[in-house]
Amino acid sequence: MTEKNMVQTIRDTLFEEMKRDERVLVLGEDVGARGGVFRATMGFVDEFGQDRVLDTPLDECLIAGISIGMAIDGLRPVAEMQFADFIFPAFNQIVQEAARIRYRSNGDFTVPMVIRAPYGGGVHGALYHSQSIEAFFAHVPGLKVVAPVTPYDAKGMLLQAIDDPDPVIFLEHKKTYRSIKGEVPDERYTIPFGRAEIRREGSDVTCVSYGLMMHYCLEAAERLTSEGVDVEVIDLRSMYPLDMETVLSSVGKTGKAMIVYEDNKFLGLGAEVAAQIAENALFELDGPIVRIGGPHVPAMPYSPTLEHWFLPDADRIEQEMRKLAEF
Amino acid sequence: MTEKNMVQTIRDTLFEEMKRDERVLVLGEDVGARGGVFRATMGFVDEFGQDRVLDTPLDECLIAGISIGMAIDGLRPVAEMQFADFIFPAFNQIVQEAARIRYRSNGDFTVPMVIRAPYGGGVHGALYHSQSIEAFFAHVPGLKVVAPVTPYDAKGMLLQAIDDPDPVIFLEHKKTYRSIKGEVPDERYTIPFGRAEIRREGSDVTCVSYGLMMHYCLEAAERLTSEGVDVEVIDLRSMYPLDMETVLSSVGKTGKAMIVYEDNKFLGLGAEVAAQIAENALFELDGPIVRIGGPHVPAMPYSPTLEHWFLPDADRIEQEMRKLAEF
Amino acid sequence: MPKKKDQHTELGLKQEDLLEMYRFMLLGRLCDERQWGFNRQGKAPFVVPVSGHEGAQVGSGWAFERGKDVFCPYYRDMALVLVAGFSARDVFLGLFGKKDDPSSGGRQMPAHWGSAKRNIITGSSPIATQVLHAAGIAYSKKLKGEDAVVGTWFGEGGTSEGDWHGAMNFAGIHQLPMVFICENNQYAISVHESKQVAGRVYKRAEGYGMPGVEADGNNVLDAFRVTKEAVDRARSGGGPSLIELRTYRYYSHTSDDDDRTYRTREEVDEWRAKDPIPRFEEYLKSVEMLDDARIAEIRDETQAEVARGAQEAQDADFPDPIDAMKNVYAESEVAS
Amino acid sequence: MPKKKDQHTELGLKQEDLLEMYRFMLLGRLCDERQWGFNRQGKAPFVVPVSGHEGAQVGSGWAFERGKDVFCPYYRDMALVLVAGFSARDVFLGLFGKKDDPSSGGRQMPAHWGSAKRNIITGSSPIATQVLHAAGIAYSKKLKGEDAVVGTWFGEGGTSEGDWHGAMNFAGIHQLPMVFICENNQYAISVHESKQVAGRVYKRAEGYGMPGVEADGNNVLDAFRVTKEAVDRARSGGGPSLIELRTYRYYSHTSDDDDRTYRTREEVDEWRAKDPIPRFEEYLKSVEMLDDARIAEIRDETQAEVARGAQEAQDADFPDPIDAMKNVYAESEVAS
Ligand SMILES: Cc1ncc(C[n+]2csc(CCOP(=O)(O)OP(=O)(O)O)c2C)c(N)n1
Ligand SMILES: Cc1ncc(C[n+]2csc(CCOP(=O)(O)OP(=O)(O)O)c2C)c(N)n1
Ligand SMILES: [Mg+2]
Ligand SMILES: [Mg+2]
Repeated sequence: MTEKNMVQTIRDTLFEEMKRDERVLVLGEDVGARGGVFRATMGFVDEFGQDRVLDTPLDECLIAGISIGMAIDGLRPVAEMQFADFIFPAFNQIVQEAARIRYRSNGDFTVPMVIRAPYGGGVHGALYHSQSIEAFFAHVPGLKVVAPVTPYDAKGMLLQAIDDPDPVIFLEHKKTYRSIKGEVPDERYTIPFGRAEIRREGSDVTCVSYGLMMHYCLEAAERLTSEGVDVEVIDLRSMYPLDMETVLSSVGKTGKAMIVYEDNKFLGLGAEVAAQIAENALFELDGPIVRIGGPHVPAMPYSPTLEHWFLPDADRIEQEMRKLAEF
Repeated sequence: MTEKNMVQTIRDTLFEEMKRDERVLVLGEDVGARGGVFRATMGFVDEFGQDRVLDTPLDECLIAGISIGMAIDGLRPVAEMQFADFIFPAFNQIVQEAARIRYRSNGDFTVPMVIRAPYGGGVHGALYHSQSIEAFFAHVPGLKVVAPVTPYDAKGMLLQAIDDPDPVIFLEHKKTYRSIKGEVPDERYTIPFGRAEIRREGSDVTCVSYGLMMHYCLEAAERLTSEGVDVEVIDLRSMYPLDMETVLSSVGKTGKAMIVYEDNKFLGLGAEVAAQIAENALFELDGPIVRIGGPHVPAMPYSPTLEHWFLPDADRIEQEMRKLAEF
Repeated sequence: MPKKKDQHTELGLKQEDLLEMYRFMLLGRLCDERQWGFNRQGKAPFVVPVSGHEGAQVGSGWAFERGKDVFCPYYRDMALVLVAGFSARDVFLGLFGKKDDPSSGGRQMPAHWGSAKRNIITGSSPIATQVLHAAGIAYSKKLKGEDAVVGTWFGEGGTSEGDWHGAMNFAGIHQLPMVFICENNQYAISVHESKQVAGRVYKRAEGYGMPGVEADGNNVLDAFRVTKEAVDRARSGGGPSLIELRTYRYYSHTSDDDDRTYRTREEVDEWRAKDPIPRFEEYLKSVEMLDDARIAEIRDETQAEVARGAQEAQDADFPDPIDAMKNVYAESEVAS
Repeated sequence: MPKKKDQHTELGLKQEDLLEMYRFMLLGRLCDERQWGFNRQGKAPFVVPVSGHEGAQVGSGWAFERGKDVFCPYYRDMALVLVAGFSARDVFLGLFGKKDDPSSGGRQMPAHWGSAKRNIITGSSPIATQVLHAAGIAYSKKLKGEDAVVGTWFGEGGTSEGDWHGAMNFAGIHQLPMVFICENNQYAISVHESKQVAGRVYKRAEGYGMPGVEADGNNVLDAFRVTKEAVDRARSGGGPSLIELRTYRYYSHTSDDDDRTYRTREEVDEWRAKDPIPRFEEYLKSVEMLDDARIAEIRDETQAEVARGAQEAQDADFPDPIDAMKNVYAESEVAS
């Protein structure tokens, strides 16, 4: 066991895995000498050399496209999109190629690749360094999309992603990189996808979340204990596959459901969670299904006053929790 | 009034508008001499010349990117994506640029452009000529996404899209191009976005749909009259802005809601509709919210046996309507 | 007994090579004609023709080592995948979307080639995506120290996509063992080369730090020669090359197209006169490897092979609908 | 009284031009130094430096006609947008994300330039998207018969994106009135040109059917000369050009970067010795337009201008949070 923050955990996990498995290589913009703009590959090039720590040209379409070729040829590429906001030039290669190659070849070809993408707001990143992208990819059959928010999960799920025989979009919330710390076992372990984690047991309200917001939800839930409001907080961890079993059994217990996410509300992941609750647990509910999401504006503005306005925080979550509990 | 099919209506509407407004031009692959692979710009190049009927290189990123520049400079580009499935190389220009330019410039720049995209399945198009793409774009603040399914709507909404000061994704279901006919007024008229249309009044079940599936829903609803089941069928017409008022008041009347769409179910548009019903009308429901969507596979396969398996049809919709009515 | 005007000996091609190359060109042409027949009969809703490209495809394909090298073709490449190991039967299984279609088990449209055991990488409809896959595979081969060469084929329209630019750039930077082969038939569906490509395709090579050359794609030996040089250079560590093979497609783009809206019959006839198959026959006669009698025999044999393959494919089973759920993921999980 | 070694007269530049160009270069440099000061004080979380690029930007920018021509810059182009009409105050309003930031009203990060009335097209973070907007605007100008020329600026890293390829191709096909200007500082954050660009940037021009030329970006008059030729050619219907200006950035990529991980101090010092500002001062002295006394005066005036602009920007208001809802759509509708 060692205490680490998120980005250190990701770095160490990748480093160990590249030592363990020759097929693994990292590629992306500035992953080499620079060690990645968030330092996730710091020192890699000295240890593994330029060929396995590949500084690519500034072309995300290329990064995804060559990763597919490498994966088809038996390597295990772990590609970094410098910021999730810059994944869109690669959208065609990811959605039309990586996601569909197993299916379209009837299993003759597979694409075991990982795309790491630092995402999310609250870091003065403005419109193009703050975005949430999970909804775009969770909608695409053939892809898996995960977003661990504890160092323990980050290690186990990153190794799972590398082991996974299919393409995985691995989302890392930038604001958790240094702010979230935790104990990480030193030995290798994996965490299967599609299993949500109950971070806090509660009987009054089920609060489903993931990413940075999950931590805010925990904070809000803690505050409410003093008022005798007992909230169950579920960390989805994986957007696809989605663990609705855990969500539905919790809702069966509490009868109240809220979903909190940072992405804009409309057709964000919370829509699918709410829809599945409404399909499968409608008559166990004794309150409306509440969604807290980002406003319908194109990502958060730069100016401190505007950015603060944009991002849901623990106060707002707390109010909504209270309202729903009292409903 | 003239009776026309969908694609003829779109062609005539564009033709008239280009005559009326010099600023309007069409661009895309094969829109010139070939008149578009679906003949939507047949004869245009002879009337308006190569400069306003622009055959572009095979690069959707370019098509979207130059359209943005043209729109900024005062033109009214109507870009054609030859198939919706091929819009993804343009994803970055549409989502990061077109959608965000008004916002990021605080209104100093605007992008009045239309992207036409023939989409949808049932045409032996297999994985890459059958896709539904509305969910990707409806999720993006700054964009509008519409999908008319009657010739009357096609004309009024296409003119609305061209008049609209913001970028509009205009979806045309390929299977309706020649199969759906209707009366179209000869004079110019527009249909404001964000207003759903009740295609069939009913008291037992609210069936929300759009695109080709909407026609299947009407067919299924008609069949059920013999059994005394009375289904209200709502054609959303516009995915964003979304007319939940009409949906919610209908649900208030029937107490039963189902959403039918061709796109894969998970995080498809139906998820948002279901979520908003669950948020706002939960206690008016006396049945679960039912979603019928495509299976979680990467678009429909080519082989006739597989394609038929994939696409929801009137039979399956009828069964689900009956089940829900009887609930 | 090589006669005068012998070009093939200096290219290292023996009689067997030439005759096999001829057979493959013929097989491609006859499969194409047969599939159009099925289309007219309403038995094949969608057809992608190869006719006209056989010289470019067989000539360039023959320069690679089957079993070792990697093929990243595009939909036009029927004659190429025949060289790479597809049979006529395989082609028709794909045409009809049958269960045993080696490319996709009937999931993809016809002409979306792929076969792991033949080193033909699965292709899709979105244009030019395969050139980046080819670059990634070439990087992998180099990293592993294997001496395989990767070939990727595309039309001149394919050069417009960003994927092509990225692959050319990456291959040039890392001097990858690969060959970019452009089958330039001057049209992307209806769009003429002059509205598609600023400048010339082969001239773009220099800007990416690699040699670029053009050749007559309707002369199978020219196509072989320039490709062989590039493949040898790539295999010996000399890096990538770009080859532009000038050619022409005789039919419409696909069975959904009508080329009369954008090509004059005169232009088509002009190029029909440069048909790569008769031209190769002339050559084979000039070096006395073939005469008209032998040509007739070979045509009959090949025709029979096509008929057999087509019949077997027609008789083959369609996929079981329930199989449509398979191979979405390794564990074939489905959304709850 | 132009003296020996006079390069500017033949370029059609008068004394006023040279002194204004000099002022703009100095203004860019001093704004940059001031913003770093704010960053160190914790008053500006994010800074994008221009230092080193002033010669390339002012030289190329000066070749365009303000009020008529169109600028599609990228984030590095502070000195360029000063030429195009931004004031020091405007720059600092953007730095602090204030309400009156002309580019975005405080919505975008600093250095995301834009201003309709100055013909500076709004820019974003995603690299190279603006070159396609520039091509679309150039097409529009040509269609309307206006004789405006469109300039677009980008780093050598920007040439790797598909957007750049598409814009070059389209501009070449339609011979658009535009100029592509690459500020090649040899690094894209940490990635050296050798891993970014196969071959050479300016050499790619031929493959797109347009002239390409390189020049010393740290010599403002060279930068002006090659750009002016291209702008004149574009305006007179001669089509597009690609210009590669070799230069160097003196600071880290941004305030979030640390260039010591990837650049030696020796290399930085080597380029510091080629600083475009002292070099231009030398020239202006050689033609007796400046002497050290006058230089000191101009520096003081410019320093004062920067201080004034910075102060006014600091005192300015932040946007009202509720304004964050505005300008999503024309009608500013919001999801229900
Ligand atoms: C990304 C994308 N855009 C558009 C299409 C539609 N399309 C299919 S083939 C084709 C023309 C390709 O021409 P070329 O590359 O020259 O190859 P050729 O058919 O001439 O052999 C087009 C536009 C597509 N398949 N993919
Ligand atoms: C699409 C995209 N990918 C990655 C980035 C992150 N990024 C910002 S600047 C930059 C380097 C740009 O280098 P260059 O184009 O040479 O311009 P320079 O900064 O050297 O002036 C990178 C990789 C981005 N902004 N957009
Ligand atoms: Mg072609
Ligand atoms: Mg640079």
